[in-house]
Amino acid sequence: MVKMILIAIGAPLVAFAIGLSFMMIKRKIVARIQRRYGPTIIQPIYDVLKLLVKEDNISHGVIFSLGPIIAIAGSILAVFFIPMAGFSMLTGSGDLIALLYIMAIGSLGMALGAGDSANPNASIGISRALTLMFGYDLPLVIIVISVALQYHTTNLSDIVAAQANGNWTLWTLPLSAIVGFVVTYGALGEHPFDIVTAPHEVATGPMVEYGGKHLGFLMISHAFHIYIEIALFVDLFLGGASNILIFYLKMFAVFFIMIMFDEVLPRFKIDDAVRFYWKWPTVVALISLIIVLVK
Amino acid sequence: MIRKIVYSIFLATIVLALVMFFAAYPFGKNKMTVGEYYLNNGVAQTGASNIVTSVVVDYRGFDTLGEVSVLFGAAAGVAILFFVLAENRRERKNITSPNFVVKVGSRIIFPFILLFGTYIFIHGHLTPGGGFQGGSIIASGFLLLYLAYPGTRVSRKKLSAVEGLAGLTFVLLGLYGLMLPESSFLFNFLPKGQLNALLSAGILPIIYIAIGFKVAAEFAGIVDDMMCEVICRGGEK
Amino acid sequence: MIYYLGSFLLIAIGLYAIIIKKNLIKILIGLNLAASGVNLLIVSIGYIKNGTAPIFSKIGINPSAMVDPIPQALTLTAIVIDASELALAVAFVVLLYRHYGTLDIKKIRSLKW
Amino acid sequence: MVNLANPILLIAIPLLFVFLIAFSSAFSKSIAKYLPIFAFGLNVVIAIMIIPDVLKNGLVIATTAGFKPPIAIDMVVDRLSLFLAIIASLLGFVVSIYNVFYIDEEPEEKFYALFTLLVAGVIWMIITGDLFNLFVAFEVTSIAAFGLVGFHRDKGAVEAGFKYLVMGSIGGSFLLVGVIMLYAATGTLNIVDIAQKSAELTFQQKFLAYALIFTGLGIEGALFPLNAWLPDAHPAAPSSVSSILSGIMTTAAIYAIFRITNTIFDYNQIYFFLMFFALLTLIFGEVAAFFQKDIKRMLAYSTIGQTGLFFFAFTLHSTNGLQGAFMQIINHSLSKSMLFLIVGGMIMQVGSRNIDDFAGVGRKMKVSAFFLAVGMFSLMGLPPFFGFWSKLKIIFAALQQTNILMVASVVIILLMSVVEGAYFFKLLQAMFFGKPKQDREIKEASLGMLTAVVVLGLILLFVSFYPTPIIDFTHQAASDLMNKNYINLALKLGGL
Amino acid sequence: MNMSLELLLATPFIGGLLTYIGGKVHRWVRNIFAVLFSLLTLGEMSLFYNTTFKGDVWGSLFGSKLILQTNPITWLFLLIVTSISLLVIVFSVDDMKHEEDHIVLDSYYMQLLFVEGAMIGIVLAGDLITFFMFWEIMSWTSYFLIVHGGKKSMDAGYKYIIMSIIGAYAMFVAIAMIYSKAHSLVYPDVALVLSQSSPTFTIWIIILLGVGFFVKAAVMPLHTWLPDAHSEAPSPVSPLLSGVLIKMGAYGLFIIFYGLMSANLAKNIMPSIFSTPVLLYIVQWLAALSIVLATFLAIMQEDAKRLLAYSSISQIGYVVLGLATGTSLGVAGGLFHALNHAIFKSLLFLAVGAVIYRTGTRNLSDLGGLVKKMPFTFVALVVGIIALAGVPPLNGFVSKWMIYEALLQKKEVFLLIMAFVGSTGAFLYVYRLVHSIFLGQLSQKHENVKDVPILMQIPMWVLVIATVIYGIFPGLAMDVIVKGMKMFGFAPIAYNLYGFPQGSTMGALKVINIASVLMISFVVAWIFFLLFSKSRKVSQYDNYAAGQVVTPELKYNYSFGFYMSFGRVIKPIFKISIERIYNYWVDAAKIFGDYYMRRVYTGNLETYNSYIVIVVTIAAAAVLLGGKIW
Repeated sequence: MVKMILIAIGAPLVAFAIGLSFMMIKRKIVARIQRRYGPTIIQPIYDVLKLLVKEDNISHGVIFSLGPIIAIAGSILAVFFIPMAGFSMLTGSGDLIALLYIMAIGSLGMALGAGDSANPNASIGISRALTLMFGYDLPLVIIVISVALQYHTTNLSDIVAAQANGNWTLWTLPLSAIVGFVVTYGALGEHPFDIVTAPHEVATGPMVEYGGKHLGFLMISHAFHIYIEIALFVDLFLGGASNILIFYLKMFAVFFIMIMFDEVLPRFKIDDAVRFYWKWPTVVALISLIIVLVK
Repeated sequence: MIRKIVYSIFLATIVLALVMFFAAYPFGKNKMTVGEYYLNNGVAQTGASNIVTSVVVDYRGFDTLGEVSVLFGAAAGVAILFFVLAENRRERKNITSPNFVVKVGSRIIFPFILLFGTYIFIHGHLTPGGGFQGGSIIASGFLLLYLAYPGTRVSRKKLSAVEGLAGLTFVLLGLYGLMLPESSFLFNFLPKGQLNALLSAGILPIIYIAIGFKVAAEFAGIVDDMMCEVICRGGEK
Repeated sequence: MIYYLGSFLLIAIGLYAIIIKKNLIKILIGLNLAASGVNLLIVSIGYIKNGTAPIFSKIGINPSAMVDPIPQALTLTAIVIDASELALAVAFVVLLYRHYGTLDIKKIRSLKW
Repeated sequence: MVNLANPILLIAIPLLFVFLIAFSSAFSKSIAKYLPIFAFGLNVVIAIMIIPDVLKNGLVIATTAGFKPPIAIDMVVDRLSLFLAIIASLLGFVVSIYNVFYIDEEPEEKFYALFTLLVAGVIWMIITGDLFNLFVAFEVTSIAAFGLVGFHRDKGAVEAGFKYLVMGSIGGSFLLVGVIMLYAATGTLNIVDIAQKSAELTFQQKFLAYALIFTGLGIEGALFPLNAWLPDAHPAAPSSVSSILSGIMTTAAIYAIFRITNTIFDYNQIYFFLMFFALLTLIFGEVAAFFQKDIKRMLAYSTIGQTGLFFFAFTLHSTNGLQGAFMQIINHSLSKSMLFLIVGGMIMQVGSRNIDDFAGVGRKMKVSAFFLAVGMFSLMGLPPFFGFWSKLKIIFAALQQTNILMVASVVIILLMSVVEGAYFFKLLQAMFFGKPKQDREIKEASLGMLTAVVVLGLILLFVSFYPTPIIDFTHQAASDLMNKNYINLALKLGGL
Repeated sequence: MNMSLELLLATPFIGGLLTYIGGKVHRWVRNIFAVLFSLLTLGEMSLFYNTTFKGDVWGSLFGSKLILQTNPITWLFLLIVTSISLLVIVFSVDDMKHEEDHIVLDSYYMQLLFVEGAMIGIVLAGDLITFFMFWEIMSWTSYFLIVHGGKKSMDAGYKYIIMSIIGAYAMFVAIAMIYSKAHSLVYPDVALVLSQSSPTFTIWIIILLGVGFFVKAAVMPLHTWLPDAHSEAPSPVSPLLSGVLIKMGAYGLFIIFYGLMSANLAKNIMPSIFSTPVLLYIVQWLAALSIVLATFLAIMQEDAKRLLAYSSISQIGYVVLGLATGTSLGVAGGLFHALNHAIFKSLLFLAVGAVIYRTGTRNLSDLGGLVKKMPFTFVALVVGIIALAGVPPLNGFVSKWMIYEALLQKKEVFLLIMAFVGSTGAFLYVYRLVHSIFLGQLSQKHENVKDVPILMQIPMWVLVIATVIYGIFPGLAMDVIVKGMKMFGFAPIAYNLYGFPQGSTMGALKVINIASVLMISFVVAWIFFLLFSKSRKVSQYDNYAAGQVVTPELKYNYSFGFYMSFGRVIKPIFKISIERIYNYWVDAAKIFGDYYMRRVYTGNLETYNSYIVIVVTIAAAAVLLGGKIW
């Protein structure tokens, strides 16, 4: 019982910590790649704290304020359904398929809030975000199905367990893993799929009207988001981990490689992004799926 | 031209087929069944010496009722088609002046025509002829009258009454048969009388007389309508 | 036999007139020709070689020498029907002429499809 | 005492009234209006009184002139002809009521006389047992119809009347030739007697006679391609007449074909041959109806289509098919005459026959429009109306013979039903939900006209919701026809 | 008890008539009658919970008995029919007030009740005649409901009724074919005949019946009537159409697949793909295509009801997809989705109807910002779209999840992918809906809009509650479904009140956990949120606009062509329009027909006469040729 409560409180915190640490590392690494010095490593924490304690917060209405809250609530919910370092948590209450939907709750909640701002930039951003989501969802679904078929289960804990002893999905289904990696870019809105927030065009898109504690919450939610996407990738393809350190290392490895590609890529137009996802990743994922089926 | 040839061929085909059919029933060969019955029993059963009349009025009297109705329908139809509203009707007058010979001759002949027609339908059960023939003859008398005197008026009401009454006579005579024990329409309930006498053959002469009146009235009506179409259609074109 | 053929020819000629001729009056003539042909056919059917009219004008006439009375009765009916139809048809033609100003059948086609 | 349950009265009484109308018109014009009502009221009563006899014996024969059938003309009523006679009398009665309020054009007395004659002729065609008498009845009906079609005397009416007259006369001649050929072959004119005596003739010998009779009756019975007069004549006639023409006259001619085919020419090849006529009639009728702009013309084409349908059911040559045909006849007669009556009332109000002008009429003439919808639904065969039961029966019967031809026919029938639905719904939609075009004041039809409509409508609704007696009755009628009970019973009862 | 099936069937019809008569007295009499009778029907229906009657004979026709029956599956559909009808009638009371013509309104309520009765008849039917009869009654009564909506709705209704008739006649042929073999149309007899006939016969029967059901269920490519009909119908009628009427097609499919064909029959008479009989597999593909294509179409709509209508096509695709899987889980999912879709789609249509009621438009780009004016409607709509999008913990999720699991188990991965894609696409259009109507800029002309009257709110609340309850406690519905499916020979599936333990499914689901954790995290986040300083509410025009001054006159909201860029991606797909193909053929047929009419009925008497002569000539030629012409 106590353990349960501990997990219930601890898991989101750990997830937040991991996500935040990635945010910190990212800025530093990006700066180095761009031959800048970059901000101090704890700059994101400063940012979040500054935003949260701001005295003057602007709201466009109840729904506007609810947006960040639902975003965080949805993210926390998703955290519980992804096995973290040996803890299976709530995977018995919702499997991989459910998780795909649960992961959307946060984004949709935020979209709801952003839409209430009546700012066209926000609306355009949401339009793009949803379109992009539709884009990467197709390959994502295919690889998720491939993995589920590979292990004859949709229970994420079982999938992780089946990859014990280094028998990772990465080795058995390398094509799926590659696609999964590409999909993660889109899911995180990293280059080349950052047209959603594209600050130069739509002034950070959905977040354009957010400021103060609202924006702080959104940043927290983003930290969760990074954790969720990468943890899912690790669980699906890198065999999860039995302790938190290895789990972190695996996630870091994935994230590091992502950033390395990330900053050197240009930005896709939104329709090109969808076309891209529906072309090569989908084809490759289908090939992988057929391989699983034939096996 | 092609059309004409094609249809000629078509009609030839029909004729050929008819010929093929009637080849099995050559002309002039006896093939009566019911007819023979009539010839053998007609006199006894109807009392009319003219078997055709007994067939027309008695055995197949129902056909005749239909025939009368058809004629009535045609007369009514013509009346409908040539109907002119009273206010549009022009006064009848002699629009042409026929030859003097016609005028005088018709005056002389008219009564004889009537008489002859009457004779024809009264003796319908005895000699060739009957109600239709007699009626038509009488109507031709009216036609003559119209030719000679285009302004002649025949009272349509009276014509209508006559044809109605004649028709009623026919149907009522028929219906009376239903009240008899035989319960049969057009049953010949009157005494048959002596063969070849004027007062014989039961209801046959009565019906033929009725038919005669009716036909005469109807044809006269048709003629009148057609005259009217020429004469009394007024300002309307 | 000639009566049969004559009646068939009358029917055929009548039908030919009905189909080919354009004039309303001619069509009516065709109709009447065909009807006459039919009547002739009916009477011919009833004929028996050397038969007499089916009238017992004197007692003791042999019925077997008489022609069939039924076709004659039928003809009587048919003739009257034809006459009635003709009367009506003529009335129609008069009215048609008044409405259309022509007797050409090809021009009288305001009702179609 | 007089036995009132005598089929001959069904003809004699209307004829009596025909002449009575002619007679009375010499004295008073207004009496003529009401006489047809009495005539057909009596007819309905008599027809109903005949029912027990027919149910008991299966057949009632009435002689004329006191002689047995082959000698004299007889009237034969079996189940089939009885129900048609009842329908005809009923329609005559109802439409007579309607006429009183509908006809306002001179010469009225002629109209009433001809109208009564028309219905009398129709009944005559239905119950006669003699082939030449059938021809006479045919001519009575035709002549009356010619005059009535031309009743309005306008351009269209005259043209339609003339076309009808010419075609009808040709048909009459052909019919007569056919009858005479049979007479030449058998020496008798009674249908049953001919059936007996022509049994030894080969099919090929009889076929030409049959073809001529079929052509003659087919012209009146609206079979393609002999039906070209119908779409002209039905709309041109006054609506009450159209109602009789569409509702029962074509049906009576088809009935005559049924009867003659079944008794005298009962060969399988013929049915096969007839099926093509039926299907062509169906297709051309329904498709043509779809393109019509004139509401009455549309209904007239629809009559052709319906005729094709029940004629098709007849050509199936099975008890079920015949039952379907009879049910469809009941459905069509009631619905189509009701539709013509309603449309007549609407045309009076709208002042046009163009479908586009009927937009929004349904909202003004509610009762009329309601029954119009009922009638159309029944014709389309939508449940729970009677048309559904009949269409069900026909399709069932058709598919009992599982060959590709039947399936194709069924597909055609159903496709044509779709077409039918298309034009009926188009009209209904405009009528109920369209925006009225002109400002013309549209009132409900007069009470008398509505009475006629409502009577027919209620009968239709009644048989729709309680079809069992009709189904049983038609089943009996159909099996009578299939078993040749007409001949058998006539021989037994008539003592031929 | 035996009588009451007939009573249940008769109640709406009698009620309809009484309602019509009541309308002559007073409009409130009419309204109360309508509500009372639908309530009565619902009450009678509830008596049959968990009961089974086979064969309550109510008549006979042409030697076939007419039978009413009930079992849990029919109860499920009865529940859909009666409850949604009741809510729709309640909703109509206020919504249809604007119609001045009394007769129109009286007949409107009558038709509503008639449609309800017809649908009850379809569900209760125990033989194909009864089924078909009520099927047709449903078609034409619902047609009258559709055309109540004005000028445009007439074309829509016309298309609807014509397609319905075509579909119905396809069924008709099948029924007649069965009858000619069996002479009885009671379901068990039909099943017997199908199992004993040749495979070709059976397959034809299934295809013909299927076409009829596909039209009504609006499965592509027979869907073209639906977008027009559902969007042009009056607001209260749309939920009835989308929520209930198209489910009748699904019910029909269930009956032919599992009621008329015994479980192994389909497998025996045709080859299988992915252990699905070919025919069912094709059905699955059609359903999957419906899901994806209709989703794409829905994304591109500018009209709220049209959007929902396309979404209906897509969602009914899930139902059909589930029903066609043939496994317990899939069929249960399909049935459950039918129920769920009825609930949430009715909710959505009612909510949109409420918006139309207040604003008078359903054009998405004319609306916006209504959340401040119509909060209740907003909540209802949001709940509806969440359920529609299949996001946990609401009901749409559970049934979709079951269908996915079933497909995954059968390894029908391509179908599964399409189903998923449709679901993600649903995010797009549902967001579009809520965004364009309720979020964003409130236009000036809607300043005075109020929330809808209480009578219109009640149905929405009921549906909101149902959405939540069936979402969190799917076991409630599964009780009925699993029990009913047992009667059709399905293996039971493991379930509990809150979801599905891992066993018969590849994963486990416990919706209450998802819901509670979500609630807890929400509350925690909210509390956390409140800890920080309060926010200040600003006007909607207080916006970042890159220096532009935003004034009320400016149409500032981004709502027209919301997914235009996405539209460019899927443009190639829309080059093919099924409707255009249909129209092409209809036009061709019209021209063809007209062409021949003009050549046959020329108006020339000569021609007509020659027809007569030709007929006689043919006969004469036949005689001359010795009868060799045939």
